[in-house]
Amino acid sequence: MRYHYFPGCSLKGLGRAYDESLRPVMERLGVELAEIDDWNCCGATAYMSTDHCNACALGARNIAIAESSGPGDIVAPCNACYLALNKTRNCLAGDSATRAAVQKALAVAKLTYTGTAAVRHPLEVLVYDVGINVIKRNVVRPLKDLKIAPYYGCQLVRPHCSFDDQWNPTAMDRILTALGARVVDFPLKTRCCGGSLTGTAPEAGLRLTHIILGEAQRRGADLIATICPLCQFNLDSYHDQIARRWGPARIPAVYITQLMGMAFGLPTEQLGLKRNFLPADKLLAAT
Amino acid sequence: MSDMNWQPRIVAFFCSWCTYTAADLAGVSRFRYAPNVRIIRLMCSGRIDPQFVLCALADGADGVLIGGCHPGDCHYAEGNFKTFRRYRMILRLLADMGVAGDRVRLEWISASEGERVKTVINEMVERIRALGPLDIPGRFAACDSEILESADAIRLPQCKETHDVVPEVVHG
Amino acid sequence: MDKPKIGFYWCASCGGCEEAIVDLAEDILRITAAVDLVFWPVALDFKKEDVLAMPNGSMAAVFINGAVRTSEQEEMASLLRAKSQFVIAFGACAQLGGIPGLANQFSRDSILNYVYDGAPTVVNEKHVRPSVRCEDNNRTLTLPEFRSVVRTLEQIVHVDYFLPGCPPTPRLITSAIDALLTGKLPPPGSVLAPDVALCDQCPRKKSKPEQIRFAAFKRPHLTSMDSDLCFLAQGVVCMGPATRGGCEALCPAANMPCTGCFGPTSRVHDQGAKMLSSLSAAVDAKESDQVDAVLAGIPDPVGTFYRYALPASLLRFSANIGSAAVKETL
Amino acid sequence: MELGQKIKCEADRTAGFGKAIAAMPGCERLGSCIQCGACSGACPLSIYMDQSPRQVIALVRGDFKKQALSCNTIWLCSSCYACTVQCPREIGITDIMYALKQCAMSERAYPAGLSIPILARQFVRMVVRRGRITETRLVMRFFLQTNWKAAISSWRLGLNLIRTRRFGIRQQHIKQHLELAAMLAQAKNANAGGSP
Amino acid sequence: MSNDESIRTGFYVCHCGHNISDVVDCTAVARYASTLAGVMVSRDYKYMCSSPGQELIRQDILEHKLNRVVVASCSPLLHEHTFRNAVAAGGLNPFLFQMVNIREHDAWVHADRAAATAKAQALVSAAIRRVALHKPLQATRAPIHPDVLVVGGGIAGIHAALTLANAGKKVYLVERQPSIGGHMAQFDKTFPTLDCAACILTPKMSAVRSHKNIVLWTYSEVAKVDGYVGNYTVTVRRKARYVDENLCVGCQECIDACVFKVPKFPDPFNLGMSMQKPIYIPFPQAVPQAAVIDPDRCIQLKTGKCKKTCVEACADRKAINLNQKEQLLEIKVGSIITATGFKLFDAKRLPEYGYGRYPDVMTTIELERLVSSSGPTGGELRLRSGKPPTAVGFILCVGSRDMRTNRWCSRTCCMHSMKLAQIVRERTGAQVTVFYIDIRAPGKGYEEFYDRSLQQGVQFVRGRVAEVSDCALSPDEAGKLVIRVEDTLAGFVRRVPLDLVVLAVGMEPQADAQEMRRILNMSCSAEGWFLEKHPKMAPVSTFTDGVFIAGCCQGPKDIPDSIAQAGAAAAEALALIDAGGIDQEPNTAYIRGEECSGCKSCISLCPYAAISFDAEKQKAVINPALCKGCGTCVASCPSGSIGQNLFEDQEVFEEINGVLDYV
Ligand SMILES: Cc1cc2nc3c(=O)[nH]c(=O)nc-3n(C[C@H](O)[C@H](O)[C@H](O)COP(=O)(O)OP(=O)(O)OC[C@H]3O[C@@H](n4cnc5c(N)ncnc54)[C@H](O)[C@@H]3O)c2cc1C
Ligand SMILES: Cc1cc2nc3c(=O)[nH]c(=O)nc-3n(C[C@H](O)[C@H](O)[C@H](O)COP(=O)(O)OP(=O)(O)OC[C@H]3O[C@@H](n4cnc5c(N)ncnc54)[C@H](O)[C@@H]3O)c2cc1C
Ligand code: SF4
Ligand code: SF4
Ligand code: SF4
Ligand code: SF4
Ligand code: SF4
Ligand code: SF4
Ligand code: SF4
Ligand code: SF4
Repeated sequence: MRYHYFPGCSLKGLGRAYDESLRPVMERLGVELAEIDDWNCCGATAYMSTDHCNACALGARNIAIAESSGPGDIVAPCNACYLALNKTRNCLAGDSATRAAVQKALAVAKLTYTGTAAVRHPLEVLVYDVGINVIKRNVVRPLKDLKIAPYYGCQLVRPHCSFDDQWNPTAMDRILTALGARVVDFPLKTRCCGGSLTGTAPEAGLRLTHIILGEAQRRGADLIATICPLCQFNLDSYHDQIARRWGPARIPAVYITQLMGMAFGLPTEQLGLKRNFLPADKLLAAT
Repeated sequence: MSDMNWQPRIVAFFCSWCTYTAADLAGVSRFRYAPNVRIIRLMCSGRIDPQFVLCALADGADGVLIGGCHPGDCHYAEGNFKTFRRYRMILRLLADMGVAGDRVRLEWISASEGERVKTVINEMVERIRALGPLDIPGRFAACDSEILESADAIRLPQCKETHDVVPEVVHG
Repeated sequence: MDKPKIGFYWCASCGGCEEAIVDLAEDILRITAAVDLVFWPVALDFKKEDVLAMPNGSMAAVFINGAVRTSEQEEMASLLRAKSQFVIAFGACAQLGGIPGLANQFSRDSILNYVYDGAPTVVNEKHVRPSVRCEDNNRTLTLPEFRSVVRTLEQIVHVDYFLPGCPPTPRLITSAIDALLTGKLPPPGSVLAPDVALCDQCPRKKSKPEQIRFAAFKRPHLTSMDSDLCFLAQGVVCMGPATRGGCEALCPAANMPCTGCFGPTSRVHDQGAKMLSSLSAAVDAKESDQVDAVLAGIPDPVGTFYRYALPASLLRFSANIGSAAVKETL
Repeated sequence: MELGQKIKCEADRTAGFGKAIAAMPGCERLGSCIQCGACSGACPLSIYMDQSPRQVIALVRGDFKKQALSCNTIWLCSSCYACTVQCPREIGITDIMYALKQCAMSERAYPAGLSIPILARQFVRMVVRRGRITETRLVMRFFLQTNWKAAISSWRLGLNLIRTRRFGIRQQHIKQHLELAAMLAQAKNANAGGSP
Repeated sequence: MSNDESIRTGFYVCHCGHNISDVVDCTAVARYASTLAGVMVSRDYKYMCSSPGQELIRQDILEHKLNRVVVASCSPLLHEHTFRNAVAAGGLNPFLFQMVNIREHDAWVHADRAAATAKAQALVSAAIRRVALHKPLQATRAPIHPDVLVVGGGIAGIHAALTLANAGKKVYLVERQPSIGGHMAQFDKTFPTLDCAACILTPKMSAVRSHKNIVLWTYSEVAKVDGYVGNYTVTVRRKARYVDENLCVGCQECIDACVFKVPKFPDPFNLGMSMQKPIYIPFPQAVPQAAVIDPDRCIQLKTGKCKKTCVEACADRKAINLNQKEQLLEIKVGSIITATGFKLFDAKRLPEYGYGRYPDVMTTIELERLVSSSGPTGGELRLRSGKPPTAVGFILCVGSRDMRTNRWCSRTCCMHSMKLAQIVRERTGAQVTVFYIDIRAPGKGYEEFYDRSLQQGVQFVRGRVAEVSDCALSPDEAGKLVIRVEDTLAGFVRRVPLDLVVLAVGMEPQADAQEMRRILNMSCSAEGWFLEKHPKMAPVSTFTDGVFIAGCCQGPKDIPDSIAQAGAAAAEALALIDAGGIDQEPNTAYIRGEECSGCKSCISLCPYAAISFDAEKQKAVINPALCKGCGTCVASCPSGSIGQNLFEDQEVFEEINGVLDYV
């Protein structure tokens, strides 16, 4: 299985532990990730707030480069990138004016967008292309007795998600179960973590993060599993500020790929676990 | 016919029970669609004689739309299946005769699918617009201009003219 | 009183129709005794000048066989029209375009390219093509123009009667001539054959089942055919139901299905469309791919349904030819 | 107690505003809103919004441009799409928020002192210049421009980032950044009408 | 009409008030028509279907010796009969007429006046060419079988059956469930009067059972319908009940005696909130009062190894017959009333409301059973924890008015939620809040009912609930179900803690609606409701003559409307029966014997076996009584020897030429 890989800016910056753990886990499962040559920022929400056409052009450039470098779908691990690229595809499919404008812009770089490569999230690839059974077969150290709250974030399943339920996605639940963990029933699994606001409107952003941490704690989770660099950063980095405002809710947040790596018995150093503010490695090592 | 003023001409044959009724519903619902289609009502799509399709094209239609009830829903049990089989063969015949298959389209539209009438007609008009004029009468005329000088009387077998001659004249 | 003057002429034809006259056997003597044969290029040496010299309307009738493809044929047809009281389209080609009419699927260029270059037996290094005018040593040679499509006679000149068949049968020919001689003529424009489809006369008719469904179509040369059973009942395409009777089912009698040379009945505008309609409607399948699979048993719909009648059909010729012609004139 | 006029008059409306927003991509169904409030109920940020998302829809549809562009709602919207997937009329509320943001940005009509649009602007600038975002640099620059005190108060965060080696100081950039900039210039506001 | 008689056509174009003339230039159309061959009179008029409009036609026929008439107006499916009658009034054969649809197919679907006018002209040209070929025809009259089939024994079906039976007609009432009663049998009380549902329904159910003119077949379904108006042959499948309903007296001794000592299977009538045995009577007031055995649960029927204590208990009555087999019965009827009702929206489709996840989220129908004195708790309302509720919330429009699920308003849930809110308040004193988008209370006495709810202290919050969850953000929310909703009137979002959430699930077409539609040859709206012939003017008729619809199978409605429709459907059926016969469109096909070659190609194509082969003449012949005029054979005859009245080949060729007349 070979895919074009669109890591996105975060996986090269704050979220590099995601990148670090995703690659060996995927390799173990026989998934080849070929990084898209000279990819650019997906534009995220900021670009959509500024110029629709430019936002689409940013996404389209990445997709066009991938398409021109061979067949295969694109894997975008960051929820925001996943959404931005998929949104681009939907806009270009449905809106001929934007499509024409974007093609014209791409022509500047001698690129053309065909819309043949689908944009997919690692979760989808793991559950549907690799398969839960294969994941299960690779588990050598089950995450026994670890109670994990699966947190999907808001942008993965909305608004055009085709591979999972918009309200109650279960892909991550199924993987975690396969890893041997106990999945905590977590109704807030798709509630926004406030990620984009913690810097600009801390009161609002932090409150959303707090609600998620607090509820996970109330439901007895040891850990929160995430699949997005923004979510992980938010849930991991503001414990002190949150504690100051609303009382402590100290529960570590890790990437599901880190959990998979642990369960697969990959060397801990490879998984970027040291990059957590609130460390989870001891907890994981104990299982 | 100059390309500038050309507008697609489409003849539609709709069965009375499903598609014609759906077109009525589209009207009652005030769905706006392109004015290029002329609907002819038949009791069943099974009544559509392939001659009708060819006649429409030979008389200047740029496209033909056939509408019937969904499979299993035909008011007359299976008239639509018979139409469908004829349609598959007509497409092959037309391909061999240099007429692009997209010019003849068959759609199953039930009495409740008023909106579908609109979509199908609009799509059909756009498709024909993209294909450009078929203009078979024009082609006949253009082609026959080569014989004008030598012929003393030329009668062409378009059905436009043959239908009103006495039945004993063959062909047309 | 002078014997009525009669002429025969051939356009694009195989010669079979001329042969059919010869096939009249003893009857030909009876006919030649009753008429004056003033023009018959295939048998007697007549030139165009001889026709030009005749007063207009001086011939009683002229029988023209063959389809019309060249300017010379058009010219002769018009000339003969002027010189005779009745023009009779003789045989399938004159009436419907006939086998030569199948050329209407292809453009003039592609035909010439194949015949003068493409065919495997042809060597033509200079890629020479016939041209209408040719200068050579200060001499000018002219050739008739090869028209862009094949036409029926009726598409060139007004025709009074049609004698169908490929070729017409002796019985139909003699009765036509007798009718002419006795003046007992049907209404002008008539086809001189019964207006009921061939099955009516076919000896196999009784063996045709009432409930017929086609699970597959078979081709004559790839099947062994029962010599008594209706062809359609054997899954072999027989054009009999869509073809005017009058031939006395010659082909079925010789264990070959009817291929439609008598053309459609007067009630039908397009023989091929009608046969297509009847056969496809009775295909024994519902799903798209199954329907297609059965219909694939008829690999050449034009050649099957319009073997003799393409120029007389509603579409007349391939739209690809039309588009070229349109481009030329616009 | 200070009294302010609450009643709105015709002069407070900007004719054609609602229509123009509805013409922007994703906003087509704006007119179908039945004011049910599901969007506001679903919105995790409605606790801080001065107008609920439903009210924003009503303001836009009613051509109250000034009120729609100056509320904090559109900036607090975190693009979580919770509203969009719940709207019984399939209205692209998130896209409408985007459209309003674009409009407010191009007319600089956002509330004074609101830092979110500033971050968006810097984000865009960095993408145009470099093709990629280096988060730490973006945030530092943002704090310097808006609230340098905040930058200082975030020192712990910074230290933690350095400790966990996530503090990327090296600016990322793509090879074809000039080409990208040309592309973006070409596509700028090329879609229907630009901003209303 | 003989060839030598010259064609004299009268042409009329209708403005339809402004409906047509706003888009189509009617005067231009009339002017154009006057230039066409054979047209003697050409007029435009405001309302052609009005009496003066029809009179115009009659007058002109007499005055101008017209022998053909063409009217360009609305759809022929609507007014063809009107104008044919007007033509006949002028002394002309009514089929020497052709109608042009320039309203539904032109004015109403186009905006460009020039294009719409050109289209109208082309259509008119087609009709004028075509009508010249029309021949005088005679409609045939088919007799009507006086018996009626009613499908579905809910309140609508019951009422229709009783109305017809009281008028002396024989009625077959076919109900799928073991008892009639439909949804109404599950209710405690009914709005707006709050009278007891059982009290008003049970007498009607008994009347059905005892009526001499009604044949009641419960536990049965319609398997097949053949024929046409006045003359339907229906096959009914009677499932095996394993108890002879004529011998069973409803004593329930078998149930007590069943080897299953305690009931252990979920009881569908109580939506699984109580249990039943393999042998059961669906509910206390069931009609017929006879036991049923569920073959999937009965040990004898599953394994053949039961002591059959039920049979013993039934003793000499010998009502239990474990060898009973499914039966197929064939009946003849002249008309059919479909009253198959609705099904409820599955609340699990909206996971945000937590139905199926949180035990104290329930639907209104479940609440109906819980507050009913014959229900699983004897009418006592308790939470799953056993405690009485103190704060109850109703969420309205669940699945309704929502593009993602059902677009329509379910019409009764506002009202029945208020009904249940009042009952809950009365019984428990709990605080009750109704979360609504709009309160729809448009019936007689309904607004008053709304007012009564308000007076009783039911709270109303206008806002569509976004979410029900058990995530507590504050101590007072702990252990509660919390609703997030914008109070749209107050203008802010609220979190409301409740201990019982009731979902007012909307109505949906029955799961097998498409299948029923096929069997009965009806149409469905895009949503799946059976389609009425005209939404206003023919609300209980369908496009198939002799098939009528009543109750919720046509769309959501309450009991008063269901009964009104049932009465209307019964009246339509009666009108049909009492007319004694029905005129049939003379659009049959016929074979011109002298032209037919006897090739038999047509015979197998006829769906009604109307074509046979005359062995003596060696030609095919069509039996006009069997031909329904589809025209399939006409299109197929390879020698063009079949004609079809009203749709002759030449008529269609003319039409094709005409519509291609681009002016
Ligand atoms: C919770 C709730 C409370 C309500 N409260 C009230 C109220 O208080 N007052 C009021 O006026 N209205 C009320 N209504 C509305 C009321 O239920 C309907 O108006 C009424 O039941 C419609 O009757 P019906 O006969 O059309 O359909 P149904 O009651 O659904 O009956 C249809 C019958 O047809 C049978 N059937 C279905 N398919 C077939 C088939 N293929 N063959 C044979 N039989 C078949 C079914 O088994 C059923 O018995 C309420 C609705 C709900 C959901
Ligand atoms: C402005 C308006 C617009 C509407 N638009 C629509 C619409 O678009 N669609 C829709 O479905 N509905 C519409 N309606 C509702 C519609 O008008 C009614 O449903 C319908 O007219 C009711 O018909 P009716 O026969 O019961 O009563 P009416 O139309 O009131 O007819 C009653 C007749 O009885 C006569 N009459 C009264 N008393 C006596 C007497 N003692 N003796 C003899 N004759 C008597 C009256 O003169 C009258 O002719 C509209 C209503 C209004 C007010
Ligand atoms: S189909 Fe052919 S073989 Fe059969 S009866 Fe007709 S002519 Fe004869
Ligand atoms: S059987 Fe058919 S093909 Fe043969 S001679 Fe007769 S008409 Fe011609
Ligand atoms: S959810 Fe949709 S319909 Fe309801 S108020 Fe919001 S935008 Fe309007
Ligand atoms: S997308 Fe914006 S408005 Fe919608 S729910 Fe999320 S934050 Fe609120
Ligand atoms: S046969 Fe046995 S299981 Fe079945 S109903 Fe009778 S006693 Fe009960
Ligand atoms: S009746 Fe009331 S609750 Fe039911 S769908 Fe209509 S508005 Fe909603
Ligand atoms: S028209 Fe239809 S129903 Fe009538 S005979 Fe022909 S095939 Fe049969
Ligand atoms: S298809 Fe035509 S010719 Fe053949 S049997 Fe039928 S009516 Fe006669």
